[in-house]
Amino acid sequence: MTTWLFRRLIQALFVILAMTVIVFLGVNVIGDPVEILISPDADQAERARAIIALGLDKPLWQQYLIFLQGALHGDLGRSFVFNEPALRLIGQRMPATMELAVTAVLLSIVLGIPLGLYAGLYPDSILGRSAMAGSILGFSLPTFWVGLMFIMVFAVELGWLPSTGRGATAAFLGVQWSFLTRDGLAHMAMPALNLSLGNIALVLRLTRAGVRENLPMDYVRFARAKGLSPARVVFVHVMKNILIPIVTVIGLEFGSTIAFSVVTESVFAWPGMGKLIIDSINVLDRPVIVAYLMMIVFLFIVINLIVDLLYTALDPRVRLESRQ
Amino acid sequence: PAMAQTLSLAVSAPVTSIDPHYHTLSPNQSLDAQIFDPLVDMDATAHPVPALAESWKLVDSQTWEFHLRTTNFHNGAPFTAEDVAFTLDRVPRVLNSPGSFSIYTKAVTGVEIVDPHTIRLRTSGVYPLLPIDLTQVSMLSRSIGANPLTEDFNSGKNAIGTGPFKFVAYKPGDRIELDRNDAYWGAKPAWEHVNYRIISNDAARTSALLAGDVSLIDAVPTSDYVKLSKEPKVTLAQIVGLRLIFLWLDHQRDVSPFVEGPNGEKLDHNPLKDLRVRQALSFAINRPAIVSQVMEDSAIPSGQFLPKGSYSYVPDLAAPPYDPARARKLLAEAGYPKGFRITLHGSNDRYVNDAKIIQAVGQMWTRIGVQTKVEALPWASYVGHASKLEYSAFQFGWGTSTGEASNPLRALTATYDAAKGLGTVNRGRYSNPALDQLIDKALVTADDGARETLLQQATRMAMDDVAIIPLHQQKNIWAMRKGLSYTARADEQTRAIDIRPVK
Amino acid sequence: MSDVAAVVREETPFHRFVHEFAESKLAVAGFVVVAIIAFLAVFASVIAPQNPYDLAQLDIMDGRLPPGSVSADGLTFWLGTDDQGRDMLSGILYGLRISLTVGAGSAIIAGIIGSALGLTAAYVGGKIETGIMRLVDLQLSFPAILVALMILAFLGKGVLNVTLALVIVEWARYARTARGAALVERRREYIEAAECLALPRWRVLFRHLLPNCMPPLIVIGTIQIARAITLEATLSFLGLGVPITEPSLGLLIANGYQYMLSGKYWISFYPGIALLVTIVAINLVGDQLRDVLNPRLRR
Amino acid sequence: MSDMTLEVRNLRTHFFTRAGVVRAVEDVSFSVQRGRVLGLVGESGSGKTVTGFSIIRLVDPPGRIAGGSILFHGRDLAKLSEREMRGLRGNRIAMIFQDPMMTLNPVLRIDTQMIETVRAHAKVSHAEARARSRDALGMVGIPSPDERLESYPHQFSGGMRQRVAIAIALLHRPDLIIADEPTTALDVTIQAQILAEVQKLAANVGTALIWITHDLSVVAGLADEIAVMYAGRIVEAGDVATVLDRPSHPYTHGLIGSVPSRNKRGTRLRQIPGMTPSLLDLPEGCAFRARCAYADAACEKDPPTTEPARGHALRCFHPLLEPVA
Amino acid sequence: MSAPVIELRGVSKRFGKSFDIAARLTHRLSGALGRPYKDQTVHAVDTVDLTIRKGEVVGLVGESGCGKSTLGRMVAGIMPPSDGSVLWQGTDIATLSPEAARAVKLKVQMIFQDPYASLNPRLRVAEIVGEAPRVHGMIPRGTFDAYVDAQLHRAGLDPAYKRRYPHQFSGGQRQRIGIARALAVQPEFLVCDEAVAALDVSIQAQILNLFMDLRAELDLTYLFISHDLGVVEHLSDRVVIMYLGRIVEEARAEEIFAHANHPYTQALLSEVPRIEARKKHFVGVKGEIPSPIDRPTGCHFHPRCPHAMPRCAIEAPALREIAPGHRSACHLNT
Ligand SMILES: Nc1ncnc2c1ncn2[C@@H]1O[C@H](COP(=O)(O)OP(=O)(O)OP(=O)(O)O)[C@@H](O)[C@H]1O
Ligand SMILES: Nc1ncnc2c1ncn2[C@@H]1O[C@H](COP(=O)(O)OP(=O)(O)OP(=O)(O)O)[C@@H](O)[C@H]1O
Ligand SMILES: [Mg+2]
Ligand SMILES: [Mg+2]
Repeated sequence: MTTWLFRRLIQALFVILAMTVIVFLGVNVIGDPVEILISPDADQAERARAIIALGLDKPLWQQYLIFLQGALHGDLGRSFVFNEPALRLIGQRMPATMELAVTAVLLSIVLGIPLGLYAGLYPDSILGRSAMAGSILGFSLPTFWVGLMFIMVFAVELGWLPSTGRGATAAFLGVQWSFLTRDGLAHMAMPALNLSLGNIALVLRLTRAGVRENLPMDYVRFARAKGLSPARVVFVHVMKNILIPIVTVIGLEFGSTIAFSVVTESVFAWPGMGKLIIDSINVLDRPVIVAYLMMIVFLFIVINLIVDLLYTALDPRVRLESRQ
Repeated sequence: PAMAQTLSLAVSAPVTSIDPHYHTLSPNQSLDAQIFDPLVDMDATAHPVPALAESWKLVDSQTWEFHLRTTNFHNGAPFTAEDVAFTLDRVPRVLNSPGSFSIYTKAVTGVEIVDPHTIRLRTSGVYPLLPIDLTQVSMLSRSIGANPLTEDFNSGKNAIGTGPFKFVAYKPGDRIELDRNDAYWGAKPAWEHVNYRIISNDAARTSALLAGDVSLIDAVPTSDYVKLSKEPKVTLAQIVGLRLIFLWLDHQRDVSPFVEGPNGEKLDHNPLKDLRVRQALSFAINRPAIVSQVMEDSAIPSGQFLPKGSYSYVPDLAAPPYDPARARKLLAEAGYPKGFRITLHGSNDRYVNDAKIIQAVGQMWTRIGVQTKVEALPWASYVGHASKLEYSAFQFGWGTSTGEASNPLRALTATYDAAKGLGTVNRGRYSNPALDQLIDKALVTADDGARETLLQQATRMAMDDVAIIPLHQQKNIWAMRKGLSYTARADEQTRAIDIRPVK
Repeated sequence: MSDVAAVVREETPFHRFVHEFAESKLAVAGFVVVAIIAFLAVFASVIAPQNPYDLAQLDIMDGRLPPGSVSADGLTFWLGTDDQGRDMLSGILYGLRISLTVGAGSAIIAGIIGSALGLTAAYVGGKIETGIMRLVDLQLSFPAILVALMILAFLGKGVLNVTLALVIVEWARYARTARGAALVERRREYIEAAECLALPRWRVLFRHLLPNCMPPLIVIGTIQIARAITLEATLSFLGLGVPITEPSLGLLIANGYQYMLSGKYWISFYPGIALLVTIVAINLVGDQLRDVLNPRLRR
Repeated sequence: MSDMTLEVRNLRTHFFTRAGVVRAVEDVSFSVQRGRVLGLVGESGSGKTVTGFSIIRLVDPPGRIAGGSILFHGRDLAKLSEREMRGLRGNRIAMIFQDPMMTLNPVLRIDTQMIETVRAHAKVSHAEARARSRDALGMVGIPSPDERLESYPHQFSGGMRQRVAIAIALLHRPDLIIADEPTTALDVTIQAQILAEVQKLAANVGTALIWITHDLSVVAGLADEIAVMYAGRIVEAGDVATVLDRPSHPYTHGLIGSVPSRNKRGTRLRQIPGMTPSLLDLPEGCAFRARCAYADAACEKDPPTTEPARGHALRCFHPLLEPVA
Repeated sequence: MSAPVIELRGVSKRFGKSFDIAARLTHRLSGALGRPYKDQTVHAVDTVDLTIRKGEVVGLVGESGCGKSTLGRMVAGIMPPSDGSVLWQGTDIATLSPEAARAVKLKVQMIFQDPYASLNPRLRVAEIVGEAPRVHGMIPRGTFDAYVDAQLHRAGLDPAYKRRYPHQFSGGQRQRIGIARALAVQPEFLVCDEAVAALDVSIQAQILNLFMDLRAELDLTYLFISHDLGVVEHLSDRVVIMYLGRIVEEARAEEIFAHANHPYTQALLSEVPRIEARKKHFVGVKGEIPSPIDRPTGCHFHPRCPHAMPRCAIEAPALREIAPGHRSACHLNT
């Protein structure tokens, strides 16, 4: 366990370091932030002043070293655009994205697993087949397109749900959350569903595949030979075994759910960090990009950690030491 | 009831800071206008009007005197000349500012407080544009303490202005909440609360209006313009804006990187330096077609920097006519009977329909024999390349924040000169000494009438020489729920105070 | 002894595979659709009434015409036109070509690179394996959109560059899958047998190990093609896709997207349908492949 | 014969696959008495497992019991409802599988897997069920059963897992245990431990036991009666001595002959030529005839079951009469 | 006595994880915290000496996980030993040039347990059998088909089937293909690792007969690994008994079965089910087979041994000759 933790930490360190180098180089390759940031009315002198103010006059390696020095003290730099510490900015936006992503993942579990179980147990039934067919649609339709359809149908035509934005929030643990208010929940419904469509399909299919693979296993037969009820066989014996791949995949997908919330957030004007990052890329706000990516890497590491721990909880055969 | 007292509106561009002096970014300035006031304001058609200064005049050729209004800041502190001095002192000292407002205050070389309601500002030379420059500078209260930090504006601590609304909360990327300032010096705002929301995605913004989540949106997408104008629940407000969409051509190099002969061979000269070629390229463009088909009538064809009605607008300078026959003839005369090949660059996420416009231009140029390849890039990388002068023909837009032609003339068409601060964004490196002289002269002409004539002459000269190829002037369009009215503004700002229920 | 025949018919694994694949009518239908789509894409230049990428053939005066309209030159736009006056039918046919090229191209290249690395990692082990797998981790923790943006900014837009970007985004998944499969197969006795017969290492790797690791790779290959096509569409939506003058299906949808509210549905709808049909068909094939190629579900 | 625990009559279990009907069990009859051990032997694919699953009615589609009766204490199991059947499974009839690595659910603790079995058939408290489980573990010779209850299957060796499976089978002291090759995957010394355990239990509890195996040597020492299966049918059955020492069916004879210890060291073994036939659409007639030295035209018809001696059943037109060397 | 073909001298094989920085860091850390690191090394084979002579059949018996396959692999040259040396006709394989090592490797071939996993499912039979000889240039041009036919025929398969794939054969037939594959490179030595364990009794007899026929025909030497004492007894000249990585007893076959010396061998023999037995009373050696990660000290068998003495837990008994050609490792013998 300790070895595993150490290994994880060392790897994470390398990943983060590599990431920052790439981003520093990458942002430089894309373009010049000053060109984007500075007012077109500014003259050449003002331009030169701004370059110095942002520290962009120094050679890149020096900028990088300065950044590293700051990072060691927990300061990932200030946004060029917002003039706020990049970390704080991300921190402000993170809850919105997180609650969206978590809800999306929850939705995928709540909808995906039961449907997948059904489709796995009754593969030839109409519902089972439709679930499978529907799941293909789940990842065939581009997210942005589905999002707009949702808005058109549920907000514009039917008027059931608010079209965009985050709605009212309430504080919990010092952070503003939407899911605590009715209005917030109403605002969250469409984007969360939109974001989770792909995941629902994925979980559904994984569950189905898991059921199909586990049903013929000896231990299932043995459980039946013990005279257990079908419900217990499915919900305890089979379920616990298929949860393992599902948890792994959900863990991995949680990361890309966050990364892909960019699209959903821009369609639904959801003020999360996905939108922040895409805006930051658009204006080459390097500190925010770097900080965001470091956060993402950190998040991935934490998620992987949780997945691994869950893994050990679910599958007693797995010992952390033996997984790379 | 209470609901009616709340106005939700949605703008397209994100506000990045509440600090009115942090970044010369129009979305920020648009928001600032709700909370803060400048000394001199712009009216809807971009003419200067009194704001915190009730009047101003030149005392001598280098000194301006402003008479200040008697009013209070949101925190009750009275507005005085001290606050003006405080503000002017602060502007150049904002930490980490990527785009400082000092470009609007740097002409001021001395401040003299005559009495609490009179202040004199001195400039180093004759500077007739000072009142116009000051339209961009919001006045702060010195009661917020010396060296106010940008963060403290975002939290609300420093967001104390004299404007029609008081700051309540800032949720970055989402909304800014405002309350009415009941002590406002101007007309009383119609709304007790304002939700100033940010919805960048065009379709989402329109949907939000249609779904009734917001009552007004700005930057109505061109594709929805026609539909919304027919929608019974919605009314529109529009005005021809100050933003010109135009094309740059490479005026400088002898061999331009993206120009080739008609069969792809290298050329040892740059056809774009030939006036006839530039004229041909301009006549080849069917501006009305672009306006009707691409912009869906939310623009007007243009042949100069400013829309009609602006100061220094040239009344008889119409948009160049669509004349492919003449274009072909000019090309032949210039020695390109078979045309040539060119790549037209542009952004795809910056201006309204930017990528579509250059495709349309590409079609049109191809039709006169200039085989055009069109390339559109995200602004973030495009602007860097363009500023490094890597392209031969490329699209840009220019919003004349000052509402008069000296601004684009200086920035776009004056010869690039870092020392004098001229030609700052002259990315075609157009250079015409005669034009430079005219501009120089206009800038030190204090008399408004004489200056206007000079600017009109300069504009005509630049356009005749095809320094840029103007395409169209965008219309600024707001859509709102029936029952509301808005005074459309040429400067694209959305001001809640100008949104009023129809009686 | 051997005079008792084991199985009557001579049957290659391929035959058996085809046979099992054909058991699902839906999958066969999917395959037929994929084949038709591939045909349409390959011969788009012959079939399409217009070359939608040739600016000289477009006229913005024909822009946004509804389906069935006739242009000034007598060309009928069966599916209408987009804002540039591009015949949607032609645009879709050519767009299919781009989408499939980008999708299949990136999936195949990424597949080759990823599997080679994954197999090597599994077979060679040690430091090389650690190195490759850390690279995979790094790649997988990097948001695809940012990678794509950086690459596209570096190289400029273009079908090739989008393909390259997708390759860089995708290869890691293959490497992971290939390594996983190879770790299992490597322990099989036939690999030991090959080693015992002193066959050269590369031969063991590519002739014995690789073919047996193909099933999972083929399965994720089909899924990745579909993924790549949608990812390309998303990149286009974010303004990072293929050049606007050579629109893929995704870009057509993204372009038409803004017209959805104004009732000019065809600009986005028909390419959407084409994309949907393509991806559904590919996934149907992929689903059946997964079942057929999965040894655990083998009957 | 009032002690008859199970009597299977003319059982047929068929698999209706796409490729055709697999007659996995065809006209199988046998019986087991209280406290007795029946060894069911045969080569791979001869239908032993399917017979076992048919008895506890766990044949999954496309398989189906196509005929015959399974009388358990006189009740025909083939006619019971699924619910009634569930009440018997694990309760009156238990089954032990071949591969101890696969039969226990890898992700559930031993106590969970045992307690759920107890509570499926007896209305007892959790603690009570746990106590019973612990006793059962003790009975099969697992040291410190209290701690072992908390373990997961993977923490056990193969032999211990098989003992856990046996303990689970014993929880309700069933009348019949079907053991499907439970020691095949185990080492010799461990196999002996399990066999010793089973012998003791059968003797003490009076359970009837069906011991399925392909290893004649194992049943030789364990079983009272032997039934030899070939291609879905029982070709010869009887008490151990009769079948092993004086086999009448050429297949049984060949099978016993090919066991190395029945041959002189270092000599060629006696072998049955050819291979086991596929059960898919097996033609009529004796299934063994292609490999049989005595086969003739008569064998193209199904041989009937005869009883050459009391308690000895045979399906052959050409029974061998001399005893094995 | 004929010359030795294979000699193992003090051969050991350990499997362990390689230590990276993180692992070393933890070791140091847990060491500092007073919790010494638990060694996870698998000692699969532990200082084994074994000589196999030309033309012999040596049976290797032992329970699951005792290192039989590992030993077989080292003999077949698939796996290098961690310690000690493997000698082929007197020369250490490790010192050979790559060329010579390859030639030796081909001389020792292996027949595997699982007839399903040991054939590449994607190759035709002809390719499976003929690939190696062709790659190694053992068949003249144009004679490929004839060569493969001959190999298949020798293994008792109809050459007409050579264009088929493995899945189209039964287990017994597959095992014949595996044998043909091994014979195709003209080996002198066969390692049969549980080569008949997966086969039905009636098929097993066929394959065992084939092995005996081939021995006579090709003058092969065998290392015959099996846990089935009956099979080993029938086939072997000499029998080697392994327990947990070590050889515990070794003797001529008759000798072992008549006068087993080591308590483990005795237990093994008494537990083997015999078809002659009737209503046998099974006893069972007490205890479980220990794991090669966590081996008992001293004699590996002592926790289960009925004759265990205090010394057995401390000192590992050496393998010593107790009768001519009969070696045993037990403290009872001293
Ligand atoms: N689900 C199924 N579908 C089709 N055929 C089946 C199925 N299950 C079993 N069979 C067939 O039934 C026959 C008998 O199988 P069974 O498992 O009873 O054999 P067995 O005697 O137990 O063999 P082994 O010793 O290998 O366990 C085999 O030919 C097998 O192919
Ligand atoms: N590649 C490997 N990595 C780690 N441990 C291994 C490896 N190969 C074998 N072992 C371990 O070495 C020990 C001996 O294995 P080996 O396969 O030689 O045993 P065996 O006697 O052949 O057993 P069986 O009868 O089960 O085949 C076992 O504990 C096994 O787990
Ligand atoms: Mg069986
Ligand atoms: Mg082995």
